[in-house]
Amino acid sequence: MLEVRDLHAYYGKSHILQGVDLDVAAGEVVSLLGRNGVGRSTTVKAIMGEVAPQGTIRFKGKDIVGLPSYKIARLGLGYVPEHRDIFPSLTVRQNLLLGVKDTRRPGKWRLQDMLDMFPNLAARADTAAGVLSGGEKQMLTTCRTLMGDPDLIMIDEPTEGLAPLIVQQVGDLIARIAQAGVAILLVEQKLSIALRISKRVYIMGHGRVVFEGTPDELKANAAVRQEWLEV
Amino acid sequence: MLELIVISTLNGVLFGMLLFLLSSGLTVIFSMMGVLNFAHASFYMLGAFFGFQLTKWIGFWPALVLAPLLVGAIGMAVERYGLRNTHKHGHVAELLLTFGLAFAIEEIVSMIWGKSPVDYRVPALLDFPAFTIFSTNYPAYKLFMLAVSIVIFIALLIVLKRTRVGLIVQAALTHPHMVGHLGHNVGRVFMAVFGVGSALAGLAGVIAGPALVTQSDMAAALGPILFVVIVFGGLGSLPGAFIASLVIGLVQTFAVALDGSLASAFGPLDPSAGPSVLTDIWNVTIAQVAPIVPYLLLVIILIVRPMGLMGTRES
Amino acid sequence: MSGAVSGKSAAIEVLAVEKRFGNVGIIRDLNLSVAQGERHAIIGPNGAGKSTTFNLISGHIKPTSGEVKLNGEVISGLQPFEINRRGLSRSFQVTNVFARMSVWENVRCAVLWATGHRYAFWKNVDSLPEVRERTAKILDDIHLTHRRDVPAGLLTYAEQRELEIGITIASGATVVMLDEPTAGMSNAETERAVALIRRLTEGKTLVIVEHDMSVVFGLADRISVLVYGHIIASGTPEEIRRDPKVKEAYLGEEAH
Amino acid sequence: MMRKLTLAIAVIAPMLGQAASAEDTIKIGYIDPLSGGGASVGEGGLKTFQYLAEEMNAKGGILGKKIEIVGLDNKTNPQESLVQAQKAIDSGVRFITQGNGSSVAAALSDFVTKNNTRNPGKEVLYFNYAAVDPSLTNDKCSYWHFRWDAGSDIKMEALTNYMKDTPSIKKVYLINQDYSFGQSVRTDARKMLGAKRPDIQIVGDELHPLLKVTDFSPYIAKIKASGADSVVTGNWGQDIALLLKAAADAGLKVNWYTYYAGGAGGPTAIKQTGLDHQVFQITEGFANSGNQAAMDFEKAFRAKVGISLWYPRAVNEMRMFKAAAEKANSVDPVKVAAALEDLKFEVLDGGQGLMRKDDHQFFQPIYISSFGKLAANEPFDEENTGWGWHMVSKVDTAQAMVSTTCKMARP
Amino acid sequence: MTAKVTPTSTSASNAPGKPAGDGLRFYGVWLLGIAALIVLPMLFSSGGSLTSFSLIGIAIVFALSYNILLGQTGLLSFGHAVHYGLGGFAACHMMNAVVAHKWPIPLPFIPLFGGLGGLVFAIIIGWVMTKRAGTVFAMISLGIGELVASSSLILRSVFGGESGVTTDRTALPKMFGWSFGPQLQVYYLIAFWLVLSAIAMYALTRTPLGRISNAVRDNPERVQFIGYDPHVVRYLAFCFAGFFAGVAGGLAAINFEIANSAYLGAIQSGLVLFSTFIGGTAYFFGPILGAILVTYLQLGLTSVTSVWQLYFGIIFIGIVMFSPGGIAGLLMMHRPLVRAGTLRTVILSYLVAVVPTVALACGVILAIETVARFSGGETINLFGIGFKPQSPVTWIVALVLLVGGGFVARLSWGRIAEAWDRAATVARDRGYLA
Repeated sequence: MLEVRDLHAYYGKSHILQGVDLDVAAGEVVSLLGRNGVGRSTTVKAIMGEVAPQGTIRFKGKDIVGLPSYKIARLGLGYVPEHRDIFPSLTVRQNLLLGVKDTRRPGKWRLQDMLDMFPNLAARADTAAGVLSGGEKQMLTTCRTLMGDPDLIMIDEPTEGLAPLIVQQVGDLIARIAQAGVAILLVEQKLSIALRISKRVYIMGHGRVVFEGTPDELKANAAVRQEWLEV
Repeated sequence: MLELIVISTLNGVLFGMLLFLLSSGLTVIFSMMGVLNFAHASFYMLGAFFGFQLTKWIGFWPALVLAPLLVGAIGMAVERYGLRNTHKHGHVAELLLTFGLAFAIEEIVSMIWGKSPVDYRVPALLDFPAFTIFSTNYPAYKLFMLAVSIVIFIALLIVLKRTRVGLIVQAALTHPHMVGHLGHNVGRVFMAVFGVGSALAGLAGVIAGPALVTQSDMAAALGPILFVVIVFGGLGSLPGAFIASLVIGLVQTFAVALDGSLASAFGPLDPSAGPSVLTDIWNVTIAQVAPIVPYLLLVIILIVRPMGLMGTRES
Repeated sequence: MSGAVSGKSAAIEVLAVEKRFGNVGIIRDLNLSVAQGERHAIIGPNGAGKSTTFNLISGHIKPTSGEVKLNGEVISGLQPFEINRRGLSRSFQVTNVFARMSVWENVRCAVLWATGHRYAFWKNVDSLPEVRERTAKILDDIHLTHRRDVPAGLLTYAEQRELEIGITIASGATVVMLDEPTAGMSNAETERAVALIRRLTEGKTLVIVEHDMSVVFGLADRISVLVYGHIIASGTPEEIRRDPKVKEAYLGEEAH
Repeated sequence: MMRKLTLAIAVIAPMLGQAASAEDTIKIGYIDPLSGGGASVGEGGLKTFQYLAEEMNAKGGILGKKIEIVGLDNKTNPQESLVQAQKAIDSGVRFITQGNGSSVAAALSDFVTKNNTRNPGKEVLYFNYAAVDPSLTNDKCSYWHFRWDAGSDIKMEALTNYMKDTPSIKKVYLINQDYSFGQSVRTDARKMLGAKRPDIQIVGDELHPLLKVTDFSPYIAKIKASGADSVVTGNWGQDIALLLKAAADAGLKVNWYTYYAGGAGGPTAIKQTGLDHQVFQITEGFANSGNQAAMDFEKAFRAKVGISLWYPRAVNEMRMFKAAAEKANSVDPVKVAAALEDLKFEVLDGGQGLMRKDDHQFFQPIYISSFGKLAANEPFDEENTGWGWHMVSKVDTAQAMVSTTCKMARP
Repeated sequence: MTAKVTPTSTSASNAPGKPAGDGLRFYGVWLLGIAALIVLPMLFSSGGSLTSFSLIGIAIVFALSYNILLGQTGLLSFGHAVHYGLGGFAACHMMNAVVAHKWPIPLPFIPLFGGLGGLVFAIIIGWVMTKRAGTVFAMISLGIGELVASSSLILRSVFGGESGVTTDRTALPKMFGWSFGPQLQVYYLIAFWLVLSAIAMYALTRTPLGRISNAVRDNPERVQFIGYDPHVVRYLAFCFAGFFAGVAGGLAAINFEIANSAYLGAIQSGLVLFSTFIGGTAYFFGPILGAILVTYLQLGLTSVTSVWQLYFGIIFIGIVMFSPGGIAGLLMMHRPLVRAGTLRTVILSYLVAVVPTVALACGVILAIETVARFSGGETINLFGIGFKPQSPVTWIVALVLLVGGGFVARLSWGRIAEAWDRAATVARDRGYLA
C-alpha cells in the first residue's frame, strides 16, 4: 500500500535521510524503530510532504511526492505527529470532528464510537483539549486522525513521556486500530509495544534502514539491539 | 447633567459599535493569520465607494450584499497573489505589503471617483428618527448600524466557535500543518479568512459611508484608530475588540462632554509667568484632547500589558 | 536523591525546584548538584523535562518554587544575562545562532561582554586585539576558521551546531551547559564534536543533555536520569548502566 | 563634454529645474494641494485660476503678455510648499498664489520675504486668495504678501454687525477647530459680540482637534444641552459636513453661522441633512448675489469648468493684478506691489474694494447668505442639490474694516 | 521579525583581515562620495537643484538614522519622525535663542542641538518603548507618533501651533564670512553634516554596540545568554537613532527656516520607512539609495503625474514582493557573481529582458494615466509621443503593451532565473557563494 524507495531529505544542507526504503502492506502493522535523531520522524514527515522529499513515495500506487499534505491526507493516509498537535482551545469533541475530512461521506469511525471506546475522552468531551493529560492527548490525536477514515495511519512516538500504565493503554488502542484493518506505521523508541503488535519492524540508524525483520528476529538479534537501540 | 450622561452613553455606544464594525475584519485577519493589515481601512473605503456606486445603479439593499462580496474578492486576490508569496519573508514584509497597498488603493479610488466627497445617502427606508430622548433624535440608520455591528459580532462568534469552518480556522491558527495533515486545505482557509475580513471591512464601508463622509481620504483618517482598537483590545481577540470599541467610544464621547481642565480644577496659573508649556497643559480642556485620548490609552496599555486587554499573545 | 558530592563544592545546585504550567507540573521536586569541574550528563526519555531543567537553571524560565544556586549564590529569579555574567553559559537544542551575521561575528559577539567591552559605542570592534585573538582562537578550536565570513544561517547543520558550542564557550564561562550538542549529526561529526567538547570544557564544569549514549558515556563523570520531571537515578556511568529503573524508563520494558 | 553630460542628466531629471521660458508669458505659480486629502479643494482653485487666465489671455493678457498658471502640488505641507516655491522661482515664476492652510501661508509669506531680501532683483510676490489667519496681516504681515480674502476677523466683524441687528439671537454656541484660525474665530466672536451685543449669552465655547473627529454627536449633545439658538463655527472640510450631519441626525434646531459651509461637499451635506435656510455663510460674494455681471460670469464659468465659483476673490485678485500691472506699466513684481497699495477696485459682485496699504489686506463688501430652496430669481444651485445660496444681508466695505497692528517693513 | 538570510551581510563585508586592496577601495568609496558632494552644485547650480540636493542630503541622514532601528536592531518604528520633528523644533528654538541672546554660536553648530532634541526625547520615552520588540514596539511607536503630532498642535508655546516656529538662519553669527542666505551655502552645510553623520553612523555599526545590535536583531533570546540585556541594546540603539534623526530635523529646520507639526507626522514617518526599505536595510548604503530615489520621485513625480502616490505604492509593493532586500540587496546579489566572473551570463539575460519589461512598464503607465486623465482629457506625454486619454488608440496601445509586454516579459524573466541558477551554481562551485 505504501512504498518508499530511496528516500532522501535535507534540513538546509544537512542530509537527514540518506536513501530510506520501506513498505507497508494493506492492514499491516509495521514499526519503525531507532534512537533519537536517526531520522524516523523525518521519514514520516517526508512521506506527509512536510519535509521536501526526494525519491519515490507511492501510496495506493499513486506517486505522492510533491503533493500538498492535505491532498495526501485525502488519499487516505493518516498521520499522528510526535508532538500530538491537539488544538488546545477547541473542545475534545471539536477536535475529533475536525478529523472528518468530508462531512457528507461518513467513515467507519464515528464520534460516538470514539467516545464509547474512551470513557476518559467522553467524560471530557466538552472541555478544552488543552487541559488533557499527555495520555489523553495521545488518545485524542490518534482518534482524531481515525475520524478521517485512513487506510494507513502513521503514528509518531505515541508513548513519549507517558507513564507505563498509559503506555499500556496506548498500546491497546493501536492494537484495536490494527484489528479494524487499518494499516499502521508506528514510529517508536520503546520496544515493548512495537514488539507486541508489529508484524514487521524496521530499525533506522543514520538516515538509513539498518535492520528489517519480524519482532522475533529482532528479539533474537542481540547485536542489533545493542548497537542501534539500547542505552 | 443626567441628560448629558444618558445621551453621551448612547452616543458612545453607537460610536463604539461603529468602531467595532470597522475593526472586526481586521481582528479576524490578525487573529487567524497574524497579519496586521494596514490596508484594512482601504478596504473599508473601497466598500464605501462600491456601495455608493452600486446604490446608484441597483439600490442600497442589493449594494449592501454585493459591495462587500466584491471587496472580499479583492481581498482574496491580495492574499493569493500578494501575501502568500510574501509570507516567507516574515510578518514585517507582509505588513509593509499592505502598507504599500493602502497607498495604491487610495490613489486608485481618487482616480475613479475624484477627490471630493461623493453624495452617498442614507437609504430612504431608514431615513427617519427612530426615537427621541431628552429631545435628541436618534436616527433609524444609526440603530441599523448598531444592529449590524451586534449581529456581526454574534455571527462571527458563532461562526468561529460553532461551525466547522470556524473550527478549522481556529485550529489552523495554532497548528496549520496539523490541519493540513487532517486533509483540510489550509491555503484556501487563509484565503477565505482574508476574504471574509476584507468583506467585513467592505460591509462597514457600505454602512458607514452614508453616515460619515465618503471621500478618498477616509481611509487615512480612520486607519490609525482601528489599530488602536484592536491592539487595545488584545491582538486577535474578537471580544477584546468588541470591548475596546465600546471603551474607546465611551471614553471619547465622555471626554468631549467634559469641559474640565487643570485650570478649572486647580485654578488658573499665575498669569505673570507668561505663556509656557505648563500654561498650555494647564489650560487645555479634556474635550479638546478627546480624539487623542485613544492613543494615550494605547501607549499605556502596551506598556503595562503588552498583550492588550483580552489578548493572549504579544505578536 | 542526588546529594551533594562530597569533597568538592557544588557549581550548580538545584534545590527542590518545581515548575508548573497551568495545572501541569513539568518539573517536580527536582534536586541536582553538580560539583566544580565535573562533567555531568542529564539523560531521560523524550518529554521528561530535560530542556525545561536547562531553562530553569539558565534563567530562561522561572521556577514555580525552589531555588537554583550557582557557585553558592542563588540565581533563580535572575535574568538570563545576569546569570550569564555570573559565569554560566548554555547552548540550545534547536540551533540558535545569529543567522544573518557571519561566523566570525557570531563568536565575537559572544566574546565582547566577557572582555569588558559591553555596550561600548566608542571603540572600533575591529581593533580590539584581545577580542580578535580570542575570537580567532575559538574559531580555530571549532574548526570554522575557513568559514569565518559566511553568514551563520548558511552553514551546514553540523557546522551550526559547532558554532553553537563556540558561542557558548566564547565568554569563558566556568559553567557550560550544552543541550543536545550532537543531535542530528552523523557518526563522524559526533565523534569530532565530542572531542571538541572534551577539549573546550577542560577544567570547566559541564552539564550536558544528550540522547546519544556513546556521547554520554564518553563524556560524563556522572549521569542523572530524569523521568517525568524527577530525577530517578544519579551516579557514575557504570551505576546508571546497571540501574534497572533506567532501563525500564528508556525501553519501556523490564530488563531481561 | 561636460555640458553634454549636464544636459543629458537634466533631461532625465525632471526636478533639476527647467530653464526659464520665454519672457512674454507671466507665470503664476499656484501652490496648493493637488494630491492627498486637500486635493479636491486645490483642484477647484487651480481650475478657477486657469479659467481666469484663459479669459484674460483671450482679451490680450496683461500688457500684451500671456498668463500661464503653473500648478504646483504642496500636499498641504508647508515644507513641500517652500520646495515648490523654490522650484517655481527657478522656472521663472515671479508671482505665486496660494490659499489653503494658514500654516502654509505663514511659511510662504516668510519664505517670500526672506527670498526678496536675499535675492534683490528677483523679487517674488505672494497673492493669498484664501488663507484667513488674521496674523498674516497683523503681527506677521509682509510687504510682499497681499490678501484678497477677508481675514477671519473681518468676516467676524461683518457677521457680528449682522447679528447685532438680529434680536432673535440670544444664546450663541461657538465650536471651532483647534488651531490658529479656529481660535481667532472664537476670540473675535467673543470680543465683538461682547462689544456689540452684550446681552447675547455665549453658552458654549468648544475647540476640537482639526480633521480628527469622526462623530460629532457628542458635540451636538453638548450644544443641545446648552440651549443655544445659534452656532458660530469656522469649521471647514469634513469638520463642517460631519458637524451638520450629526446636528440633523439628532434633530438639533439652531441657526448655523459658518465660514465655509459652501466648500466642496458642504452643500451636499446640508441638503442631505435638510437644514433649509438654517445654515448661513459669510463670503465676499456668491452665485445668486443679484449682480448681473457676476451672475453672467458664474454662468460662463460653470458651463466651462463644471463647478461653481468658490472663489469670487480669485477673480478680484487676477483682475486687480492686471489693473496694477497696467497702472505700473510693468510686470516687475516690485512695481506691481507698489501699484497694488491703496488700489481701489470694483469687485466682481459689485461695490468698491480697497487694498489697504497698511497691511495689504483687501477690503470689500461681505455677504451673509443662507442655503436652502431657491427663490425664483435665484438661478444657481450648488453641487446639483437643487438648493442654493440666498442673500440674507450685505455688509458694506466701510462696515467691514478692521484695524491692524501691522508694522510693515518696506523695501 | 523573522531572520532572513541574505547572501552576504553588512557584517560579513567588513570583517578584518581583508586584503589591502579592499581597504583602499573602502576609503576610495567614501572619498568619491565626498568629492561628488562637493562637485554636484557646480554641475547643477540652479536654486531648484540645490534645494533638491539639500533635501536629498537631509533625507539620507534621516533614513540612515532609521536604519539604525530597522536594519541594525530590527525595530520597526512607525513614529520615527517624532525625533526628526523635535530635532527641527529644537534647532529652530536654538537659532532664535542664539539671535535673541547674542550667543556666539554660528549656524553650522545648530544641527547638533537638533540632534540633542531628538536624543533627549529618545532618552525619556525610549526605555519603556524598547522593552519589547516586534509588533508591540511598532504599535507603541505608532501611538507615540500620533500623540506627539497631536500634542504639537496643543502645546502652542513650544510648537507654535500649526503655523510652527520660524527662524532666520542668516541672523546667526557668521562663520567664514558665510551668511547662509544663499541655498548653495546651506547645501554645503548640509553636505558637511551628511558626511559627518554618515561617518558617525557607519562607525557605530563597527562598535561593540553596533554588532550586538545586529545580534539582538537576529536573535534577541540568544543575546541574553551571551551576557547582554537586549532591552539595553535596543534602548541605546533607539537613542542613537533619535539623535541622528534629530540632526536631520535640525538640518531641515535650517533649510526651511521653519519647524512645524508636519515634521512630526505620520506622513514623514511613513516616508522614511519607505526610503529605508526600498533602499534596502541589510547594507549601510541601502538607505542612502532609498533616500535619493524616494526624495527624487517625490519631487519629480509630482510634477509629472498627479497620481504619484499610486506609482509610489506600486514600486513599494514590487520591492516588498520581489526584492525584500531592497535595491541594495538586489545590487549586492551580484557581488558573488562578479567575483566568480559569471556575471556576463546574467547581464545578457537582463539585456534580453529589458525591452519587454520596459514595454510592460509603459503599458502600466499608459493605462494608469489614461484612467487618471480620462475626465480631464490632458494629453499623456510618453517619451515625446502624445496620447489622448479619450482616444481608443491609446487604450489599444496600452492594452497591447500590457498584455504583450507582460507575456514576453514573463518569458524573459524565466530566462533570467535560469541564467541566475547557472551563474550561481558556478559561483558556488568556485566558493564565492555559500
